[in-house]
Amino acid sequence: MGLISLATFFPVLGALIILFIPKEKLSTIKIIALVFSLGSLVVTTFLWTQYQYGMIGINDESQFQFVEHLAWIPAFHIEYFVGVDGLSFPMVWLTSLLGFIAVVASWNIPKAQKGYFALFLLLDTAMIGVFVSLDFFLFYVFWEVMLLPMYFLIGIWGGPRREYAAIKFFLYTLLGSVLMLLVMLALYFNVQDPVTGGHTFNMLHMMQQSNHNSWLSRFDVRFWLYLALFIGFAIKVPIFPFHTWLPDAHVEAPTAISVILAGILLKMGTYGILRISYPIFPDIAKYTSYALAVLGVINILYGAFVAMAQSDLKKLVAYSSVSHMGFVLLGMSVFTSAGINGAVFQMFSHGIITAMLFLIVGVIYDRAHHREINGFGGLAVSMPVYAGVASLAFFAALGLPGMTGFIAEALVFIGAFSVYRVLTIIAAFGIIVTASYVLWTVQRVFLGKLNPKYESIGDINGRELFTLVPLGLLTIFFGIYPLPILNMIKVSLNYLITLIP
Amino acid sequence: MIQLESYLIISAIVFVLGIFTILYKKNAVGILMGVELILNSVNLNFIAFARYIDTYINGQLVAIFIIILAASEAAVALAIILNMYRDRRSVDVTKMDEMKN
Amino acid sequence: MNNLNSLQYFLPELFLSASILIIIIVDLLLKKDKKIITAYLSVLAVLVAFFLAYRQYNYAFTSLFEGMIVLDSFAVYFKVLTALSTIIVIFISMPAFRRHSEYYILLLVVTLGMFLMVEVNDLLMIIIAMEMVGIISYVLAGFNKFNMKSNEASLKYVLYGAASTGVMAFGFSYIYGLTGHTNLFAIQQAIVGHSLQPLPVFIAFVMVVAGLGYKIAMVPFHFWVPDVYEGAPTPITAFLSVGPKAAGIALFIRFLITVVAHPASQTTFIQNVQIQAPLLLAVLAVVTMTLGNVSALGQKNIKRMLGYSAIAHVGYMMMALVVFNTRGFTAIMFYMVVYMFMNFGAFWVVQSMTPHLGSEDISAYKGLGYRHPLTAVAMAVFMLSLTGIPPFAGFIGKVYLFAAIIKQNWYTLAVIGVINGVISLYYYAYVIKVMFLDRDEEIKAISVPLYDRVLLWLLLIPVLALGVYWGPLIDLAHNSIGFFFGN
Amino acid sequence: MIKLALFIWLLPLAAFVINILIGKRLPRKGDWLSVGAIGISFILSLIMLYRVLVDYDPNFLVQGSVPWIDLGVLKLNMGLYLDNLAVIIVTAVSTVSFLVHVYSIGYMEGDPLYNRFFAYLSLFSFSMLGLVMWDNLFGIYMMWELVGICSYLLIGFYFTKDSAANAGKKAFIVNRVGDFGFLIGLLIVISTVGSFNLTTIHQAVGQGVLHGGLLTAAGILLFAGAVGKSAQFPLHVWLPDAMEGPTPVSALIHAATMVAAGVYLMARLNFMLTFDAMLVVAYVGGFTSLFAATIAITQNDIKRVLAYSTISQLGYMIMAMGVGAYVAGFFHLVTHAMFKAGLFLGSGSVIHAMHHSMEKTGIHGDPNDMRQMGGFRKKMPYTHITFVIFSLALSGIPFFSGFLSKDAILGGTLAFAMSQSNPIHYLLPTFGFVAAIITAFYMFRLIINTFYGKPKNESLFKHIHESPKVMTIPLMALAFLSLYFIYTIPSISPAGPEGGWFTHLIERPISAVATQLGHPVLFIPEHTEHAAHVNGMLISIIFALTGILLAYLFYYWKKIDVEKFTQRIKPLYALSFNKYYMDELYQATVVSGLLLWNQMLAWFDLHVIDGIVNGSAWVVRNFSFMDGWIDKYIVDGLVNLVANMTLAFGKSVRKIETGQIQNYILGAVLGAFFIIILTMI
Repeated sequence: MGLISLATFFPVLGALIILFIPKEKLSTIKIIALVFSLGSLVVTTFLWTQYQYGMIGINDESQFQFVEHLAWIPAFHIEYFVGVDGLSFPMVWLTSLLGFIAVVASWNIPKAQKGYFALFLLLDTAMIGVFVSLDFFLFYVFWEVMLLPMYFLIGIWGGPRREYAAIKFFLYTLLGSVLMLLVMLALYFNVQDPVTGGHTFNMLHMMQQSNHNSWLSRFDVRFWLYLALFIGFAIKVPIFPFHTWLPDAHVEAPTAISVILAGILLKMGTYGILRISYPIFPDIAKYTSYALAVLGVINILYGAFVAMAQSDLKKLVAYSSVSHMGFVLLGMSVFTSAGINGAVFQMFSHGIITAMLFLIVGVIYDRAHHREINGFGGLAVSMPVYAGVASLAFFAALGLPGMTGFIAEALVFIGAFSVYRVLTIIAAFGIIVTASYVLWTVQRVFLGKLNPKYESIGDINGRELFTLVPLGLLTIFFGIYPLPILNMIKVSLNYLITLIP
Repeated sequence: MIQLESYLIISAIVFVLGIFTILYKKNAVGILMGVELILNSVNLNFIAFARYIDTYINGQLVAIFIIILAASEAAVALAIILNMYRDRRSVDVTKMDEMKN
Repeated sequence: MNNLNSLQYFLPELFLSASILIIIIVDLLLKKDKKIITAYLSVLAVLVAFFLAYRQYNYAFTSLFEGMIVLDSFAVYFKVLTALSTIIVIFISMPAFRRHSEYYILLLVVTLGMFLMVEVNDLLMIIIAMEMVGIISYVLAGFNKFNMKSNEASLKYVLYGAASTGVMAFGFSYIYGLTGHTNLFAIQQAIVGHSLQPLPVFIAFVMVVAGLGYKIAMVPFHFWVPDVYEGAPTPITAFLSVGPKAAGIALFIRFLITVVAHPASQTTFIQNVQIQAPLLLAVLAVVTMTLGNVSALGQKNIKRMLGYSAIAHVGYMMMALVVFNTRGFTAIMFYMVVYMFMNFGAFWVVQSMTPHLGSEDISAYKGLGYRHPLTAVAMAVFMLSLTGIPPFAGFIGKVYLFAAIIKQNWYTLAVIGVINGVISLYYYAYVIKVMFLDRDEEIKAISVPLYDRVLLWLLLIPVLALGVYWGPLIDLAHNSIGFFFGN
Repeated sequence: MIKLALFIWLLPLAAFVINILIGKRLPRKGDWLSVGAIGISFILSLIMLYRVLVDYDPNFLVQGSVPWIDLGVLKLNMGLYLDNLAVIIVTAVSTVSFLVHVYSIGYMEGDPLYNRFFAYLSLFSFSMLGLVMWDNLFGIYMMWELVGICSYLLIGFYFTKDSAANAGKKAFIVNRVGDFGFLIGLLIVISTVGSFNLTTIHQAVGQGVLHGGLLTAAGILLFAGAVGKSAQFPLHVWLPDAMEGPTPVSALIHAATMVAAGVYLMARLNFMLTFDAMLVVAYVGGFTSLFAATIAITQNDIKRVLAYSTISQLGYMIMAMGVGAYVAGFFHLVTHAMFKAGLFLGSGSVIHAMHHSMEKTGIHGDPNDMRQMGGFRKKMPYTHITFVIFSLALSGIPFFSGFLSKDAILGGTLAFAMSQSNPIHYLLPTFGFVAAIITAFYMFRLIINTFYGKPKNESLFKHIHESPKVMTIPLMALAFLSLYFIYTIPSISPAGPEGGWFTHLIERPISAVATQLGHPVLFIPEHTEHAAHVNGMLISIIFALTGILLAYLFYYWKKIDVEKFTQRIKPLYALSFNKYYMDELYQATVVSGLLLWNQMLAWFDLHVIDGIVNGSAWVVRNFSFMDGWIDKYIVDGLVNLVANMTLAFGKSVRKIETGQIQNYILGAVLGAFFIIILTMI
């Protein structure tokens, strides 16, 4: 049992323990949830200190770190194969961080706390598992296991339309993943394990084009497989036509879950594309890159415009995520060092920033019990600290220099411009729109005359501050000094783009 | 000497008659009779084939067994129909739509 | 092998027959309130038969009683499986049928019939075995004499069953006529030997498919299923959806690989006669699963819903038939076991909850997640497992089915299959939604007796365990097909 | 030197951090922190300037940088680039900033968010200093955004006033429009040159790595950023509204420093402007200078007048950059920073007085409104004197700094026009000179209305009194800095800056473009320049005096009745008074257009992408029986659509389960036939 496995399964261990605690012992349950999510964070942080920058990863097992490689179902060539590289580790760490913060954020969850925290910890494990697994079957299992707790967490503890949102999320993502299942099996049968000569689920073997058999080398086959895989991931991202589950899910989910949804789950789509689609089908990735770029631009602008039109604060933030994920797509689609590094950096940064935004929405919702943007106004008077933190988050969202978002977007633009000039210029138009809706929102919520309803509204409390401040510090720290992340990811990503013909 | 074909034709006719009986009789017992017709057409086939093709007598054996089975089947069926009749005072199958869709 | 020597290989069946007779006599001696003992005895009997059958596992391929019956690991696998299903059913039934001892005896007889079904090697035996299972099933379906639905179910069942058996027999008669044999191997030789004109062969084939299809509830011979499943007593519904079906599938496979095709290489088969059996089966599979799924949507009665879902699952399994190779058959055999556990689980929940909820309507399960969490969670697991979502056994089963067809590049079929999986999520998740998401304010906790909980765990654990570690079972299933090439 | 600069730069940041976090709890709410920090920076900058003066070397340059982002392929270093230009402007910024800090102690006294105000000021100083010192465009862009956000925060400082909040938002967004261009410009540079470093770019452009239309485009796009920041037409609309902010802010950010950033940028990038680019720059600037001036005439809000004058002065500088009068333009930047800051602080002290007296008398009204003032001369002597000095400087009267720089610019434009074959270019000097008259006119209109004549509102007038020392001393300091000789030492001729340290240290950089072939290069022969300068000086003096004279005729001696006059030119007056309806225009087109567009997209998203409404509605109407699970929520969901379709299908399929056993058997039979047919074909 290596450290990675520990980090992965530590939360679910907590979940098991919680199951055996009577649901009356509320505080105990919470403490356990806290401890175990924190434990996972501690482990991953320790791993970071142990992390060797400069190891590449991607498609070479010897280049991965903290690898664990055991047989699971030999008859079906399924292995328990986990490890991290520059692409996955930031995500792993982010997951464990947000997992912990989300537990704190859901401290006062109203009903059935026992089930809530158990499910949440299960979710935590599943998410980390997705990022660390290097065996496709394992990856798929974690990927699917994620859906169940998510379904319940939205469906039971969500808002008024929770049942609808939950099932919608479930169906959408399941539809995506079953296609992935087929592709996985197709690869299993058509990729040859160079060692044993048998079939294999090992992603790294799948990435070696030499292991592909003649059928799998046919262009049309590769294209369709890539497409099926892409749809699976696109739904998670979500890429433009598949995004409609997102507003519902985000709006109905409880705060902590929205944080996880936007902070981690959306990243899985792009992570999957980078981890699986690109290395396995580099030629198709190249072939379809322009389409991906266009989709990215659509996401950026479309998300921003629609966000501007929202009157529900949470919906606005949700659509802003659509817009921000567009940058990731644009960056990915160009295969330039700046672009792809920017994309992954954006994944990390958006994870933090959007988490802050949703937490902020949660804070106000807990007090005002509604999210109508126009229903507020002048809150900066009655809740100055909250206003301060919130504006920090919102500025981060509009890409203010000195915060992670700015660097990520700048890198994406730099990377993309040298390849797709016009597209990049169109995308850059997004910064104006973003500024518009962010500032407009800030004004309608915090500035202007104080809405008399909220004269006595309490300012943000310590616990909420505790969830927000670390994230705020992170955005600023990595915004000023991005090297720790960039050095980690650049080695892997610069190698990844060399795979693209 | 009668040809095999004639047996086959007869049995086919009986078979079809049986099917139609099953389809168009409203009375459960009637339907049962249809089933019997089918089984007998089967028997006819087996015996004919046994006579004309087979070097052994497997066909006849099968026929005998089928007769037995038909009997037991009929017995059970009639029991059930009786039970039905006790409940509804009718054996009209078209009235049996307690469960549908 | 001649009849006398065959007996030593016939132990399970002999024991079963003996115990049936004994139990009948014992039963007569029991007082009214002691009848339950019969149930215990029956369990004991099937258990012994189970082990006897299992002991036969490593026997080499042998054909018994002048070739009327073959004994091979494939047969043993299904014997064990069916025996297991009977045991579970008896356990499920015990709380409900405390004084109707004949019920258990009937079950034993069905078990015997199923044993025969999976090892027959002769047209005659096929008919006998199927009738044996069939007739008793009719009785069992109508076991609640005074329940209108039960009666109607059994009547529909008997008429439908009789008709299709007749049709099948008619088909057999033609096969006999074409080949001059009743022994399957002999038939195979005959067909492979000389080229027969396809039409009669084909009509015969279709008629046989109709008969077998009725047994395994395959579209378009499935019509009886929903009504019978809804009307029959819940344990019987559960039983019909697993035991006889498994036997039927075993028989179907045996028929396909002897009469329709014969072994080509170590793992594949080629057809004896020029029919597009694979394509035909593929179409039937698609129709079956799709029709089953879409009909299950929006069902109010949970048993009926499960009935339709049972049809859908037959469709899934048939997908793997089309590839005509061991991989496919292995997948089916594996899936059958998985399906047994999750399906029995679901039905057991229905059976044990109905008295508490007072209705078989899905809406009655409202808030169950808070009234008795364990049951609800278990039910959720069964539902998700039926949907085929990891980490539950159902997912693994599906993976193998899909793997089998993907290996042969049946992609269209595979896509339709997974889409069906997604559709099925609607109605399975609907149950979950009702249990957990619809939460009425005052929560009347349900107290479930220990017996129910234990049985629930016994059904739950395999579903969970097989979801994460299924190596041994798949190996078992795989090794059980060796015989096809033995001779 | 670098260390020095770093201190100058980072001290305000430290002050900001401390103030924003614990400022409230500090004694005096931590204003001393900010003031102290900027004070030290001020002194240090003086030391730096002193060193430069000691060197007295036109090509003085110190650089130092550290790696910041390193992706192997792409390397971004961050560092400082200190040449005379930078040092001088750093000094100017720190000076004004320091004075404004001091002034604010008095002006902002008793404000609830006192500490936050100073925190913001510090943050601004930090970003502004960074902007002028950094050695790469990327860094400049970052600081560019930061000063933007600072101005957003400070304009909206009185955020409970909707007008203030709106103004802040408007300022930031309009700037973003400019930055959009800036960003694209940056991308062109990085994608061709591969680096943001100024020196690297200089070489690259020299080697023709970046050339031709792309170079022009890059120049113009980068200029777009300047247009936004320096409030040039058509993006000038935000600056007047920005006057909603506290007056010290207007003085520091919206008169002296931030708005000049655009000019600074143009100065920095002067070497890479092609001739066409320069023309664009020149005309935008020239037009703006006149355009804004004409608006300033009719405004009654004292600060708005100054705002428009700022815009017009910035127009001058930009124009100067465009016509190659590089030194003059930059010179005007510095002098203007001093006297315009002074003007704002002066007006601030007037408003301060108005405000207090209004509070005393309980009269409600706009303290900025000239029509409430008049005759303040006696009440506020210091303010009055300094104010007059600043105005003279602005109007370009000899012996004041403004005269030197301004007429240098006008001379420059004239020279440019003369050197060009195409007579159309005489437009530029025309813009300049006309603007000069108007400037003088409206400045004195302002002075007369405020300080001379008899008070228009007696009751208010009673309580008007001079502002505290802490406010007047900065005014005097600035007044002193508006005297000509500061900039001409060692020479003391009031005629022009020639021979002064300033013109010695600053000289126009060699255009990198010039070294490339095939580019039309701007060249102005010596004699033309001289001739132009002489004429320019004469004309501008005459024009300035004419302007002042007119002002007196209109408002002091009242020889011409203003009312009648305005009646006669009503349409023009209206046009000017309403700022040429620019705001209304934007509101009508851009803003509402955008909002409408958003609504459309949102509708699209809800109804089209998210479920073909009619389809699902229809299906649900017919087949909604899944008790309140899906069907409740008709109006969205491709998912719902599919779902309902499937349900519908299921419903219809299940129709065949009639419950009639015979139908079942029939179905089976038909099915069998179907199968037979299926495989027979």
